[in-house]
Formats: sequence, structure tokens, C-alpha cells
Amino acid sequence: MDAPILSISGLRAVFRIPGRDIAAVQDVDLVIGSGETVALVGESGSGKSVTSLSIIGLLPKKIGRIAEGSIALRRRDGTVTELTGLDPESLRKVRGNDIGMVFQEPMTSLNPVYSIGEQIAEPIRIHLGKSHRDAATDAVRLLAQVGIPDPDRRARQYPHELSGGMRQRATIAMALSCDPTLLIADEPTTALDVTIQAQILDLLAALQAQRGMGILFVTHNLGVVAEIADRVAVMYAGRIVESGPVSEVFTRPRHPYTAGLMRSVPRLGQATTLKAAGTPLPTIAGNVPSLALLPKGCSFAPRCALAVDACRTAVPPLFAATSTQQSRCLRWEDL
Amino acid sequence: MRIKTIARHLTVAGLLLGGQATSVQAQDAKTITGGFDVGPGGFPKNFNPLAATGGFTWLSTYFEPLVIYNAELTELEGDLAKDYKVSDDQLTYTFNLAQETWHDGKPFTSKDVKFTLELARNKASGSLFAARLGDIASVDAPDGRTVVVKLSKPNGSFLSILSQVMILPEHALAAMPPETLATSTWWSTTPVGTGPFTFKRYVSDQYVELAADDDYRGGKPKVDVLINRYFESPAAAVAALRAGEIQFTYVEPDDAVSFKGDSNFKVIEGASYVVNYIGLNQKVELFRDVRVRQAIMYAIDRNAIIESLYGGAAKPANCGYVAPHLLPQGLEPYAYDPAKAKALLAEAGWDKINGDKPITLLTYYGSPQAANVMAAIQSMLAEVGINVVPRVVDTPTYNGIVYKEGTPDWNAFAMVYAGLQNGPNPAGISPGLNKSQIPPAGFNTMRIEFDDLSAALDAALAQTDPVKIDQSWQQVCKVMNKDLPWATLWVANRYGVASSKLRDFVWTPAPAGGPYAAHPERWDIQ
Amino acid sequence: MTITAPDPKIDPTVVPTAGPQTKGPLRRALDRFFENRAARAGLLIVVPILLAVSTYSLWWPFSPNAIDLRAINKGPSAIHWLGSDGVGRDVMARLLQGGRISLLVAVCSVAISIVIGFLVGAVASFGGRLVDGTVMRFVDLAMTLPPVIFLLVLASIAGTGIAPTILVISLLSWPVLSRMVRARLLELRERDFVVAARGMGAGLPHLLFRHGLPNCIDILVVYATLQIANAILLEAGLSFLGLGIAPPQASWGNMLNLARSTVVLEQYPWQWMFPGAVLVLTVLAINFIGDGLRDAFDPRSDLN
Amino acid sequence: MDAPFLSVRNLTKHFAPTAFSRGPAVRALQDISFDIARGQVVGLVGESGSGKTTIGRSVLRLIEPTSGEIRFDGVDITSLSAGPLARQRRKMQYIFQDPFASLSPRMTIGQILTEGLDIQGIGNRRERRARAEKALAAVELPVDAYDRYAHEFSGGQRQRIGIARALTLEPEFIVADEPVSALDVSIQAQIINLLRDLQVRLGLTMLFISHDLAVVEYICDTVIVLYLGRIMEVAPAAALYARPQHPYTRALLSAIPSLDPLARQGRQVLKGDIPSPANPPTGCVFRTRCPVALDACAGVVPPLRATSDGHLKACIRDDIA
Amino acid sequence: MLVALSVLIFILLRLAPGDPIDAYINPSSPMSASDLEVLRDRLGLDQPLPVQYLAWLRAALGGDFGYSIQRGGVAVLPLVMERIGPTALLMGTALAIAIVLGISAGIFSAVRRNALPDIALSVVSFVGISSPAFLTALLGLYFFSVLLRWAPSGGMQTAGAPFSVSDVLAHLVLPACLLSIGHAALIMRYMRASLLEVLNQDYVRTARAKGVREFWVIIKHATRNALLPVITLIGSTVGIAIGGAIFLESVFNWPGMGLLLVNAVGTRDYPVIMGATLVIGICVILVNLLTDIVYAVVDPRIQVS
Repeated sequence: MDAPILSISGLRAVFRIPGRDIAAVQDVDLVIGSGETVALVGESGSGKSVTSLSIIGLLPKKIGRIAEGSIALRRRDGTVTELTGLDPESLRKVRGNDIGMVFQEPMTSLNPVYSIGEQIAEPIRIHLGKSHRDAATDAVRLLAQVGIPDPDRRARQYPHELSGGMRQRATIAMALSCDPTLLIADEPTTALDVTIQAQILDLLAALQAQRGMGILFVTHNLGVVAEIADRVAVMYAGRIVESGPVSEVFTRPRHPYTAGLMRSVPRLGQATTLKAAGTPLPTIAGNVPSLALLPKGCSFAPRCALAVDACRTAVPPLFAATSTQQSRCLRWEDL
Repeated sequence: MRIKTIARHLTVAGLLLGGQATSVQAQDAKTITGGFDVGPGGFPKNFNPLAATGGFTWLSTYFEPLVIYNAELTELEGDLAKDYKVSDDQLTYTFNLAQETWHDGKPFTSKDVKFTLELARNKASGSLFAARLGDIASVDAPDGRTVVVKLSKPNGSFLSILSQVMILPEHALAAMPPETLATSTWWSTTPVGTGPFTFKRYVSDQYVELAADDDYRGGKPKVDVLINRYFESPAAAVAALRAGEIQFTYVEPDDAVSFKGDSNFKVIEGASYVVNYIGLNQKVELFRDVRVRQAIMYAIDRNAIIESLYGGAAKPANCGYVAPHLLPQGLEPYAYDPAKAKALLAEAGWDKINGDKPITLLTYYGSPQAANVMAAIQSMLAEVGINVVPRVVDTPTYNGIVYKEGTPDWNAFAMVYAGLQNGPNPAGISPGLNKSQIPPAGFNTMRIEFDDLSAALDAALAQTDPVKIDQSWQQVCKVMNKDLPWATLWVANRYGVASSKLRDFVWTPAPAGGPYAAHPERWDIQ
Repeated sequence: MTITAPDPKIDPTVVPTAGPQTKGPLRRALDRFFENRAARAGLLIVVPILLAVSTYSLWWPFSPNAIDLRAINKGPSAIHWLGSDGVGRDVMARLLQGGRISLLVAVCSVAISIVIGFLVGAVASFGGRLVDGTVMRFVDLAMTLPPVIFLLVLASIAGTGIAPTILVISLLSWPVLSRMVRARLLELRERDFVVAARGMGAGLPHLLFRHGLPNCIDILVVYATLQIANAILLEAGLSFLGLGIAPPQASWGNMLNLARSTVVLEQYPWQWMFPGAVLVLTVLAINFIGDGLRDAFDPRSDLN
Repeated sequence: MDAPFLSVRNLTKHFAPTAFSRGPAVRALQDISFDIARGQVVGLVGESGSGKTTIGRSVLRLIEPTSGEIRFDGVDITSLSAGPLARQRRKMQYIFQDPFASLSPRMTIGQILTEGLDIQGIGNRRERRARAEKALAAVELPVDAYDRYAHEFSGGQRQRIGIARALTLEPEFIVADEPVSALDVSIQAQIINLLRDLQVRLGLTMLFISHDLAVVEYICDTVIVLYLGRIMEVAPAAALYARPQHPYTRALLSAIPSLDPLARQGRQVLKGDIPSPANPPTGCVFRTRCPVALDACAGVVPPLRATSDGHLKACIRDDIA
Repeated sequence: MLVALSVLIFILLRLAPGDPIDAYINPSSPMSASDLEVLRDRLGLDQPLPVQYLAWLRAALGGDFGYSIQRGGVAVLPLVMERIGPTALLMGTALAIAIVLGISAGIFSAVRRNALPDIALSVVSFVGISSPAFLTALLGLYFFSVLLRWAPSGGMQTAGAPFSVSDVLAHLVLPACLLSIGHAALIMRYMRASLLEVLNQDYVRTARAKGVREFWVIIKHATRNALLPVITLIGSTVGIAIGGAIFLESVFNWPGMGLLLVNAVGTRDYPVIMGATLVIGICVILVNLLTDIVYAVVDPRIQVS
């Protein structure tokens, strides 16, 4: 069996604020096999984007850095490279080459002053050393692959001339231009309309089936996770609180936070019944805590109906609920 | 590099638009370059001598008048007129013309003189001499070398005026209607004169280039090229002089000091023939009281100012004149006496009539030295309780304020710090003091209406007896000294600095630039 | 369509649910301002200058306009720390008095131009298309006009001296501000909280002074500081052209003007070097402060 | 029932092109008509460019409609002059999508909450404060929020403040423009519960705008589905979710990802992009993406017609109901 | 716009004390008053203002801008036109220097934000912004021309010498460099701020995520976007530059528009002032147009219609 595409262990990323470091992400372990889609899910501030930026080494230089942990990537040639501690130049050669990345806002993540084709061709020239002309041909081919009609013309157009969905297809083409082993998609559908989101999700699934790359899919939308992911890791306040195959986690969450989230998501057709019954929608009480003011012990304890005193003394370890599912809850068995 | 190319294109474009003609010139041509139009005597970029109010130093290098002052400005001598005769009744002037050819080779004759004088008297030509030559009754050219001018009444200033009338070529200008002369390009492109140098070209706002006129009657000029460069300020000219780019310029007195003792330069010093005064507006009640005027005279330590700010290079004036032959005996010297000034003011009831209300002291003098003088005067007057507020404006603004007809805001120029030409022709101060010259008729901007002073001036102007003339002007001086129409200050020297490479170079800080007999044909450079 | 909470990748502090701090945006901006080294340096320069300039008559023996014809053009000495000028006035006293005038002119002209600039910009942005078009055309016109002419005419009409100079400088500098204010308010007009105010029936004065003004405060403050620096330079330039503050009255501008004379430039450098140095230093410091304020008011500077 | 509380008739809004782009006018709304009865909550659902916010703002006349009539409690809003309009506005309030943009960063919560009272000249200082504190309590925020600034609150809390602001004027009608779409999932439900609770308790009439059909289900009595400035379908909430009749509504429902990982299959994915409102298709605006479009769809704009009681659709095909 | 400008200037000119005739009078050697009256008549200055303006406008629309009052025989139009070249040359060179220096220093400073080179450059640029133009001009003139004699003290060509490009360049270098100081400093500040902002943009992160070398991230992806506001700034400073050029042109006696205008204003040469102002107005409008075009070239989102 091949080594996994990506293997993160013990990752801790910190931000420097005046006076001290605060951990945006800690104790993160994550493995992605080839052809596998792993969803990293969480609310704003949970650390999911920090995790994805840590992998490609793009934490804001001035304030963010990886404090400890290891990130190992299997590259296209089969070698495994440890990304933490890699020198900037070597890391650059990995980015856009072995790892492709798709960001949330397709409008702002494309450079407004260069044509789509040029932007897709750029990594091909940089990493594969192809000529301008060959790279341009490749770009058109990639545009066709991501389902953009009339790719020749589109390649010559500028981002503002494309619709939101088209632009996101273009960024996917750009991320895939060097045939990466890992695709990181950071909220790629959040800015899109639902009908377009459905298209993009289908596209990603189809591309993965073709190419077999691993996908790290970062999102806050549980529905999307259910759609696309094989496995899911739920983050809360910088830690993974639960992980496992989507089918297991979604059918039987082993962490109260996951369970709460699942309940909060409106399900079509059910709300009418609740309303008729006069019951409010299920929620999670309280607010997401500030990373700077994390409570001692389990971060979720203040909002948790199941919390006991032990929860407030120490951060619970990850318990293996099943062979594939883990939960960071002392009372996982009670769920 | 693209930038270089752009720069070159811009250069070429700039020059094409600038309309420069390239000229090939002998590399070893002897050239004198100067700032001949810098300073108060200049009138840069005016090429039409009929419309000139200054700049004659330069104009007279290629045009010539009939008569001209000597370089000391003491006497008039012949120029294009070899000599001249004045009839006893002072009404007939006979000029005997010199042999000369115009720069274009045509002979100079009496017809040119007749043509010029008639043109200068013709208002339509835009001539600024029309009124001043109004006394001419007739101009005759009995033969090619003689011109006879008859006046309708005697005019003691006539020759002095004539010295600024540059003789123009009839053959070149007769064909042009006089109305078009003022806007003709002839003056700045192909003017033809009789002087030692011929006009070559004018590079807009940069310089004028003249070449030697080989058959000049005073001999072939020693230098081949004479260039007049334009400068925005005396300071810029000084910079060019120090950088060795020009050999001569007028300099401010302050700057002159720094050239003294420098063997590379020669400082030329001369009387300015301009008397500086503090004008006291007679429409302002305060200054109608002679005690106030006297107090101002006593309050200003003129000697101290002359010593410190002029380096001693000025003569205190107790009337409009400082030339010894115009000064009568027994003038009140108004020596510095602040106590007396205070007493006089107290007597006049100054505290009641004005007190420490600010009084505007207007001037058009913008030089650093003038600023210092104003500051000193302000401080000295403050000492005796007169609060003056200096205001410096440019010349047109000054004139716009003081010449305004009707009833302008008198307090806007209650006091002025100004100067007026007092020589070489002593009649120069009359327009500023005579009651007949109150604007709009003339230039008596302080609205001085002193009967005895006007009488004295009129008498002196009408004086045709050469023997009594000085005496008449002494009388004017005496009245001025007593009545104090102005608080007279001093006549300062002006300075030019020439490179010590220049030989036989003559320059005089004449009012309006002269003209005077500078003999440019003799100038030479090592 | 969806707008997410502040970018968690950059802002780790998320949003405190509770906590002791109740600092307003102004206070936070000031805090950031004082963290800025350059701005602090600017204050360290400006404050002593301001102090010296405003109090000098209490502790400096010489008066700025007292002449001493026996001691002209003397270099720095124990008596005249910065030397004396062409009529023996004390350069130090003139420098301080000049600072008073220059700063007074700058501050007043900026205040006036802020009022004009804000009102014009506000009227343009809230007044509807037609008003906007007309007003902005007028602003364009004012900006196309060569400043020399404008200066000359204004200065000639108004005369020289403090009040006219203030007038000239303020009339010359408001168009830039009104453009900035207009741009800001046009954007602000579409902001939700302004729409909300309109939805509650707010009229023009309410919108302008309750929302427009507070939300332009950063522009105004930054403009004010930078324009004070500019106004000092402009006053100097005016004096250079013989307008501005008339000579015996000291200002940094007309003191610098002495350098036009080669003799002074070369032989009496203390007469222009000190005013020049203080002017550059002050303007520099004010620019530092202005830059610091700009950073402090920039909402994105919360990131650091 | 008597005359509807809010009645919109033939509302049309065209945005003129800006000064520099000389393109065609953007047809944001075409011929929109609907009613809201007192105490009812109507949901307005559509994707970007469908014109939902334009309707919401036009109803309060924060945008001047190009044509059409809006009657609010019998008063024609579109023809009111500034004074009466300002008075009318205390009865109708707006809640915004972005909890960060909708609160002035330079005002304290107290200033924000009393601003409307201030503008309307209601009460004195103390009374205003009392009313603001009452509103804070209504949205379950502590009273000490009064002197704080908006930046000190989380998104959910800010949205509560936005709601409190709308409540201080004690309006009868509220437009809630995507009030939860900027919030985290766990917070969304809190806010919807709050709004529902307030609506019931205060008897508010509400127009609830959202791009997400799943969100409006709980709170709305009736749902209007918009596409490219036109109404596609109107139905009581229960009916719409149970039996969507318009192909667009069906596609929209189908596109919402289900939490059930096993339900991945059978999802209907619409082809292509949403056309530009500046250049909408002829006939039925949805026909370019409609899986069941006919040639006839291009010819005529399908009228909104009733298929059953209170259920209307704008589609010429009857065979897909 | 231009007509409005001309009306405004016409009125302003007439409001200023002193007319062309007053400029003729040398207060220390006055001429005959009636001679001056002649001039006044000839120039039509005694006519009512609207009549004077309409006469001017009618002639100007026919392409006749009249004759300079103070320079005998010089028509305004050619006089003004021949100044465009030198001014364009001086300002063009100065701006070119300023743009190259300012932009590169701005990039450098932004990339090394808050490091020593950035602070040093910031101080230098602030000193540049903070120095009065006339002071730098005077000092530059004194040191480089008078003391060191590296460059001529003024003018555009050596007087009397035949024309040569190198001669013009020699005269150009010093004033152009001095003129560029302030602009370079300003451009640098803007470039730095703009680039810092752009470096926070998502597409810069995208470029890094693509593995683009940091150098090219800055140069290719960030700089071009950061240039946009700087282009606007440069466009709007050209108008101001004409103002600044006045100091330089008068100190260095550069025969350009500024010098002409200062002279004309000093002598109340109404026709020249009108002509020059209009030409400057046209230039400012053209420069704005040019700015828009350059903007459109750099930013594909803008279309020139």
C-alpha cells in the first residue's frame, strides 16, 4: 500500500499577537489517502482554514507560523516530503505543483489584470518548464476539462468577464494544471449559488474520479460534506473534535458539538412539522469562544449540555469510538 | 533603453516646437555674454525702442539715438548727430549727422531721422514718446546730412528726451502702416540699426545674439558676438556670473559685497540717479501737518541705515537732489533725533489723531535689501510711536493702487517707500511733485498740492537761461527741504559686476538703462 | 452573496463575547497611533516645537522685530543663539515668531478648507445626480485653474498678511478634500447602516452629521495633518512669489526667502538654514503623524 | 379577508446603466405582484440576481421603483412625499444581511438603537433609553450592551442588535433581508427562532428574504420563488416543500445538499449559468436552464396562474405538477 | 469647460489691481500720462468688461489669441505653443525620473516593510515631500551649478552656441532631477501603500499557492495591480507639477509655460495669460484623458469607449 497523500500529525499553528502566541490550531492529526476526499468542517474561527494554509506554507508570514507537528506529502514522483521546516524555495516548488489550491472567492482569488489562460498557464510554465505556447495550449485543454464551453475564447478573457461559477471552474483548472497529488479546496462553493454549487461539487467529484488525487475539502456546510467527502474531521476552537467516515459520523455523531451541528442544519420538509408543533428549531446555545480566551479543558464545555466537571479541567484526548471514528469527548459513549 | 528614446524624442519635439533655427558659428568667435537687462534699468524682451520705458543699455548696442549722455551722465554728446546747435531762443535745434550705413548696407540719411521723429510723434504707432515730443513744431531735412527741428516752445528736457529716441530705418519701416508697427515681428527678427552690432537672432526668453558690424564708424568692434541673456531675477544672473556663463550683470548691493575683493570680478559702482523717499499721502489728514512730516525725517536714522545696509554707498538726501550743484546753502539736515521727533508728534497731537493705529507703508521694491530697509524704518518709526505696516507688492499692483483715478482708498497707500529719477536731468522729479501732475494728468501719486513747490518747479522747467538753471533747481531743493512733500531718504549707488576678463567695458547704472556712450565697439574679452 | 465573519486566517482574536474593554473606534485608533514609532517620533518633534513657538516670548529676551544696526549678519553666538539677520534682528526670535505665524496660517487655512471641502463633498454626494454633476464640474474647474493666477489674483485682492494668506491657502486646497469626501460618502450612502437610517426616516442633516461626518473623520484628520504640512510649504512658496506674509513680519516662508540672495545663501547660512531645517523637520514630523493617523484609522490595521 | 396589509402590484425596477458603461438597463424586477396579510410571514427566495433585495428595499421605498404600486395598510407608498414617508417609515423596518456592515462602527449600541427614535422625535432621552433596553431584552442581549460598540460583539450578537434596532420603533412590518445567511450554522437557528418568536409575540408582518429554501421553511407562511426578476412560484410553505410545481423550484430544492450521505444520487443539477439580468432570455426567463423547456417557452412570458388554493406558478407546462 | 475657465480667468484678471499699462510704468522714471492713455486706447482696456471678453472670445474662436501686450510683435498663439515643447521636455523627464525612482523605491519599501531600508527610504521620501520646491531648486542651483559647476545655471541652451542635443540635455539634467524629487517621493509613498494593500489580496495568495517565485509575485501579480491608483495619482499630479514647474522654471530660467505665465502675470500681459491658461487647461484635460487610456491599458476591466 502506498503512503498516504497527506499525513498531518500533531500540528500546532500559532498567531503572534502583542505579548504572546495564541494557538489557532493544535493537536491536529489528519490523513488523506489517494483518491480520497476528506472534509474539514467547522464554524468560523475553528481553525480549518489555518490548517489548510499551514499545509501549503502560506500562513501570514508576519504573525502566523507552525509551532510544531509534521506534515508529510506524497509527491507526484512517489517520494514523501516533510513540509514543515522545508526551506521556502523547496516549498514553493511543491505549491501549485504537487498541491493545488482552490479558494473561496473566485472573484478575488483571480488576478483581475491577467487573462484566464495566462493565469492557468503560469504554474505549468513554472513547474513543468513548458514554453509559453505549450502552456497556453494546456490551459485551454484544462478549461475544457473543467467544463467551460468555448475554452479557446474564455482563455483569452479576463476574470471580470466570467460568471462566478465559471471563475471557480477556472481556479479549479489552475489548481489542477500540474496534476497535483493533493487538492486543497477551501470553501470553494460558499460564495456560489446553490444551483452552481451543485455543478462545482459534481465537477470536483468527476475530476477526482479521473485523476485520483486526494482532496482536502474545507467547508462549514455539513450538507456539502455529505455530498462530497469520504471522511470528515470536525473542528472546534482549533482542535479536531471528531473524525471518521462521513457515513459513520453523520449517522452517529460521537461528539456533542457534531451532534448539535447536525441538529441545527435545517432539513427540508421537517421545519414545517416543528412549526406546526410550536417547537423551536434545535440550536447550540451560546457563541463560538474567542481563541484568545479559551476556557480551560474542553473548549465546547461551556455550550455543552453533557458537560461534567472533568470536562472543565483538562482537554480530553481523542477517543477511538470505532476503528475508524474518533471523538474528543469524555462522554462519547453517552451520545 | 526606451526612456532614452523618449527623452530624445521629447528633446527633438521640444526644439521643433521651440522653433529654434540651428546656426553654425565659428568656434573661436570672441563672445561677450551678459545680463544687460537685469535690474531696474532693464526692460527685457522688449525690442521696440518706441515702446521702451527702459532697457536702453542693450537697445543702444544696435540702435543709436541722435544725441547721447556721456558715460558719466553729466553731459549730452553727439551720437548719430556728429554735433548739434541750439538757437538762442531755444526753439531751433540743428543736427549735423554722422556718416553711417544701416546694418543692411543702405546709407543712413537725414530722411531716416525725419521719419523716426515723425513716427515717434505718431500715437498710432504705439510710441511712448508722442506726448513728450509734443513740443516739436516741425522736422526738416534740408540736405542728406542735416536735420532741423523746430519747437513750438522752449523745452529744457528736449535733448534729454531725444537721447532715448532710437533712429529707425525709413527704408525698412516706411512700407508698414504705423498701426501695425506695435505688433510687427520686425523688431525681434530682422531689426536694422546703425549701432556697432547687428541683430542676429532672438531665442525666445533665453537670449539675444548680436554680431559685430564690421563697417561701424567707430571702428570694427573687438568682439565678434555680443549676447544678452535673460534672467528671472538678479540672483539667477549672479549664479550664472559666478558659474562663468556670463561676463556681466547688474547685481543687488548685497551681492555686490560678496564680489568685492574677488580678483575674478570687477565691481562697477555708480549713482543710481534715483532718490528714495517716503511718500506721505496728502489726502491722508495725518500728513498734512508739516510737524508730522518733520517728525518722520527726524525719526529715521538715515546715516545708520546707509552705513549698515548700504555699506556707506548712498548719499542722504535732504531734498530731491544730492548732486552738489543742485544743493543750496542752509539746508536743514534733519539729523537723527528721536526726541525731537517725539516732541513734534506730541505737538501735532499724534496720540489723538492716530496713536498706534497701523499705517500702511506700500512699496514696489521687492529686493532683500529693500525688505531690510523697510524693517529698519518700521522699527525706527515704531520707536517714536508711529506704527507702520510694510506691504510689498509688484509694480503693476503698486501702480494700480497709487494711480487710481477719482477717490481711491487713500489709506491703502498712506505712506509709500519709492524712488524717483532725479537726474541726469533734474526735471525728472517734477512729475512726482507738481500739483499739475495729479493723476490722471500725471504722476503726482502722493497728491502733493504745495503752491510754492509747484511754482518753483514750473519756474525751473521754464528756465531757458543755462546760467540760471542750477539756481532754479536749487530753489526747488530749498522748498522741498522746508515743506517736506516727501520724507526724502537717500540716493543709493547701484552695482554691476563684470568679469575681470573684460577690457574697456563701460557700464553705468543709468535710470532706464541710459542710453549713454558705452562704446560697445571697444569692449573686448581675453 | 455570502459574507463571512472576519477572516479567521488573519484575525485570530475572533470576537470577544464579553470583556472589560469598551473602547470606541476613536480610542482604538489612538492606541494604534501611539504604537507607531514614526508617529511617536513625529509627536516628539512637533510638541516641543509647538511649545517653544507658543511660549517663546516668555523666556527669550529678543523680540522678532527689534533691529540692531550695529549687529547685522552676525553668526550664532552665546547672545544670538542662531545669529542675526540683515538688520540685526535675532534669528531665533524670528524663527519662533515665524513658526507662530506659519503654524497659525496652516492650522486656520486647513480648518477653513476642511469645512468647505466637507460641505461641498457632502452636498455633491447626497444632493442627487444633477447637483453632483454641477458641483464636481466646478471642482474640476477649480483644479484646472493654474494656481499662480489664482494665487496672484487672490493675494492681490486680499492683500498680504495673515488673514489673506489663510484665505488663499484654504481656497486653494479644498477641492482635493471635497473629492475624497464625496467618494467616501457616495460609498457610505449605500452602506447598510445608512440605508437603515434612511429607512427610519432620516433626513439629510441627520445623514450628514450623524453618519457622514463620523465616518469621514479619518479622511478629515489625515487630510488635516498632511494639509497642515502642505500649507506650511504653500505659505513658504507664496512668500517666495512675494505674496503671503509680508517681510518684516516673520514667517518660515519669508525667512527661507532670504536664501534667494546669493550672499545670504553663501555667507550667512544661519539666516536660512535654521528656518529651513525647522520647516522641513516640522513638515516631516507632521507627515509622520499624518501617516500614523492614516494607518491608525485604517480598519485593516487591526490586523497587525 | 379584507384588503391585504401590504399589496405590491406590477412592481418593476430597471437600473439605468452607470455613467460610464453604456450597456442596457439592468432589469432587476419585472412585473412583480403579491400580497401579504397582516401577521403573515412571506418568504422571498431566489439566487443572486433574482431581485429579492430590490423588492425588499422597494417595499420600504429605499429604492425608487420604476413603475408599479405598493400599498401599505391602504397607503400608497410610491406616491408619498418626503414628510409623510418619513412618518410612515416608523411602521416599517428593515433587517440587514451583513451584521458587520449594518451597524455603524462609530456609534455605541445605545446610539444605534435610539437613532430611529431620535429621527422620529419620539420620547425624551430617558424614554428612548428605556425603549432601547426593552429591545435589547427582547433579543436576549444583556442591558450592559448599551454603552458598547458593535465591534465587541460576535456576528450572531450583532444580528440581534440589528433586530433590536428594527424593534425600537415598534414597527408593524419588517423586511428581513437574508438575516441569517452570514452566520454560522449553529447561530442561524438561534436567530430564526428569535425572529419567529418575536413575530408571533408582537404580531409582526414580515417579508423574509433568503437565497436558501431550507432556511425560510420554518419561519414563513407563504414562499415566493424568484428567478431573474420574475416570480416563478408562490405557495404556502408546507405545500411548496411537499409539492413544488415549478421546474425551477424543484431544481432549487434538489440542489440543496442533503445531510444524508446516502442521498447523493438522484440529485438534479441544472446546466449552465444564471443569465445576466441586463440581457434576460425572452419568454420564460428560466427556459435556458430548464430541463423540461419547450420551444413554446421562448415565445411568451408564462403568466402566474393558480394551480390550487394559494398555489401559483409561472410555467406553461401542466404535465409536471 | 474651457469657456468657463476663460471666463473665470478673465474676471479674476480684471479683479486684480494693476493692468498692463500699470506694468509699463516704471515708478522711478515715469513717462507722460497722455502717452499711457494712447496705449490704453489701443488695447481697448477702456471698454466695458463683457465687450472686452466677447471680443476676445470671438477672436479666440477664430484661432486668433491676439498679441502679447508686453512683447512687441509677438502673437500669443505661437508664443504659447513654442513653450509646450520645453515644458513637456522638462516635466516629461522629471516625471520619468520620478516614476522610475518612485515606483522602484515604493516596491522595495513595501516588500521590506518596517525593515531598516524601508524606514530609511520613508525618511528620505518624507524629507523629499517636506522640502519646499524653491528651496531645493535654489540649493541645487547653488551647489551643482555655482560651486561644483557640474551643470549650467539656467536656460535651455548655451547662449549663442549652435543647437545640440547634448547641450540641451546638459541644461535639462539638473532642473529635471530637482523637479522629480518631490514627485518621486510622493509616488513612492503611494506605491508603497498601494502595494501593501495589494499584497493582502486573495489573488496574491493564489499566486503564491501556485508556486510563483516571490520576486514574480511582487513584480507580476502585485505591482501591476498596485499601479492602478498610482497612475491616477501621476495623472493628477501633472496639473500640480505645472505649478511646481513654475518655481523650477523661474529659478532655472527654463523657457517653458510656467516661466511664460509668471512673466505674463507679473506684467499683466492679459492676452498671454489667457492663452497660456487655456493651453494649460487643455494639457490638463489631455493628460487626464491619457491617464484614463493608460489606466484602461493596465486594467482590462476598464473599457475605453
